[in-house]
Amino acid sequence: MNDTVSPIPTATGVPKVHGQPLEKLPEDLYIPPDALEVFLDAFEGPLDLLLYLIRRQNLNILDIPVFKITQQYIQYIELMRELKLELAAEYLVMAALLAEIKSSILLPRPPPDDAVEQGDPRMELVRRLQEYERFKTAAENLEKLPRVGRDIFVAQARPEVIPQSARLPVPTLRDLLLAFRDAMERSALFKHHEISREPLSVRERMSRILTRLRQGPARFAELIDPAEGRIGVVVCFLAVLELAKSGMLDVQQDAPFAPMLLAPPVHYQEPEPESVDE
Amino acid sequence: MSDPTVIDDTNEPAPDDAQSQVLERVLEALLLASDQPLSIEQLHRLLGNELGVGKKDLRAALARLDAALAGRAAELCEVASGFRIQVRQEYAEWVSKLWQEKPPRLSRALLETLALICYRQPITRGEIEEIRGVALSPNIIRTLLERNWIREVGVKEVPGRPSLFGTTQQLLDDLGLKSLDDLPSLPEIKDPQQLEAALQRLGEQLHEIPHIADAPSEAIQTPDPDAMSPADPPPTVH
Amino acid sequence: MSDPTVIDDTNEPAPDDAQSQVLERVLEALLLASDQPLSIEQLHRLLGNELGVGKKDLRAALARLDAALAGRAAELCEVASGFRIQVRQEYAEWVSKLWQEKPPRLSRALLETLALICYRQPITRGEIEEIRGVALSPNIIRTLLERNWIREVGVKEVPGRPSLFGTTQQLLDDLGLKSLDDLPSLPEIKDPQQLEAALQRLGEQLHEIPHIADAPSEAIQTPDPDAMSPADPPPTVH
Repeated sequence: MNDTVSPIPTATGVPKVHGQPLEKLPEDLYIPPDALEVFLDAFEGPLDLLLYLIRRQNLNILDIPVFKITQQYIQYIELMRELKLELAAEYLVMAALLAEIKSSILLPRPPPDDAVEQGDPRMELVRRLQEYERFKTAAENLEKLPRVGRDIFVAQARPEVIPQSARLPVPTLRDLLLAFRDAMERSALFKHHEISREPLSVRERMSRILTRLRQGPARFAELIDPAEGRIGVVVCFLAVLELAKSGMLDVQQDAPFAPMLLAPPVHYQEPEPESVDE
Repeated sequence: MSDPTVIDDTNEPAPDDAQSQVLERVLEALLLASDQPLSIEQLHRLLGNELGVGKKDLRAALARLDAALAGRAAELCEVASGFRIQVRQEYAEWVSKLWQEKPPRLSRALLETLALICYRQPITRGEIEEIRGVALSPNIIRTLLERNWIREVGVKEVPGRPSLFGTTQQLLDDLGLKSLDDLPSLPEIKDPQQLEAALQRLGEQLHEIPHIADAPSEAIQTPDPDAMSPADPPPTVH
Repeated sequence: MSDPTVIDDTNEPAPDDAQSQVLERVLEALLLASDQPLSIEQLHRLLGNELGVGKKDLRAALARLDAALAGRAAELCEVASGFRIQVRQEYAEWVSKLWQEKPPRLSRALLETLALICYRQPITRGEIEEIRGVALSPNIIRTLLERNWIREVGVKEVPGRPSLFGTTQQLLDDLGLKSLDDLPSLPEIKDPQQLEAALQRLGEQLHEIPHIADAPSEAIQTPDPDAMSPADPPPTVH
């Protein structure tokens, strides 16, 4: 089972290992370099990576070729380090464990009974891999179950008039702000989210303008309430710019110097009487 | 249970019957699952091409659905923004008993959704789900709409044309706010200490309102010396 | 629309029929209006006295409701915390078109954590980390708690007293299951007895080292973590 090698495309640059350009990758390591980051990111940890290395060679966990797997595993780790991917400490711990197993194989074997009693590291690794694989499969099975909101839809209907006594309580401002903080904190951990810079009244005004435009196009002046003064004009203008930028509004001009009309984007076709609450 | 394509013999099944029955049921399914009323235009966008039906067919199918619901606890109803299925008013009392026993709570999910609509409006359901990282139960938008705290302010011109939601004056009134600008800004909210300070400020503003109302009568009165703290020197009266 | 107390003449209405039909419709109204599935116990608390019905009557009425819905787009369904009315599977495709933005996918980390809590509950965070071989992001537990899919069921009496997590009825409801037993069974460990034999084989690889080592020599470094820093020249084993 010789590892055949395949040339690395040069267009995307050559990764380096140990400071030396790595010109050839063993075939079972070959991944299009631009996909590498995504690929390595896809592992749920060292057990997952090991399992992948074993499975891709159609091997049974029970037949782990320790030397080969250790070698491949360490190559991956090196690659991750060279690409400056964030490497969880667990990956290094596993590398050390594999090294320990490898060296224990190189050393004279203790009698088999001792091996079990002393907690043979191979035994331990195989046990952990098997256990992890069970739950990995169980997770895949869970994902396949129908789920409310994705495959199951609950039928809902309510009376038109909701009895006053059964109305929802009003949240306190504190509840609302803490809920917002939690939601944003959680999302910050998922990804970077742009932070809104505009004053909130601009966002609110965006909502109001959209509601108004459902009745038909309007001139900018019609959107302004003179009572709000200059600040009102500025807020309104910012809201229009923001809406235009995000494609939620079209600015139309029928002829040169004609008044500019603000309207919902062209393929909008719901002329609804609307406005329940204003 | 029953196969929708099986047609009662007595009905003299024309080939179209099976198809129109499917349309009626698809409409029923959509209306039962939607968190907002659905307009003919929306229904046409969703079903028109795939089922090869026009708005007239949709209206006819809705009429059939209305008739089919005659014996049931819910009815089809047309409101300003479209059609919805609602529980008949004669059962409203029972429903209110249910809610008294188990009021629809202000769940975390509901609060977070409302907060996101406050701060990020106009926002789509999908954007809320993306930030929260979980799917939104249709009940939440429905409940917020019914409470008149949010409303649909438009649609986003992206595939699927999802609704954009914004807050209402009702929400400001219920929270005792004059404008959303009174709410603390994002950086303030992120820092727990600043948030406390901001809440305190808001609290004071809110409490000032009744004080101002009470103020005139009290303010004009000569302060009662007994009511003042002993440390204060009594005002001198000439 | 039609008065629900009017009964089709062909049915020869007995006096009880009207009452049991009312019960069936009240149940339908309650199930449609409730955010959560309703259990027989809850329904009995709500309706028992006022309608003079026992749990047996309720079960019978639910069975009638189930039959009455046979021709419709929704069906009665029993899940862990009670009964609910849901859109039939055959119309679910259409309904999912209502929300063009698909609900966010659950990450593998979240699903694996959930699987461990399902099958190994009560379980601590540390135990989950041990089996998965990686640290658990606090996010995952938080998201699962927020969805009300898991809850803290106690603490483990070991140093640090870590929380023990278990699943909720909400999880089963959301997966359309009546009990944990309805979950797909956990895959068995393959060939536990063969472990010993496998170990033996592992040991025998000792003699194969030269063959295995025919890969690029660079890769067969002594896997001492210290030796992995680029500065150190990789010692070779040969």
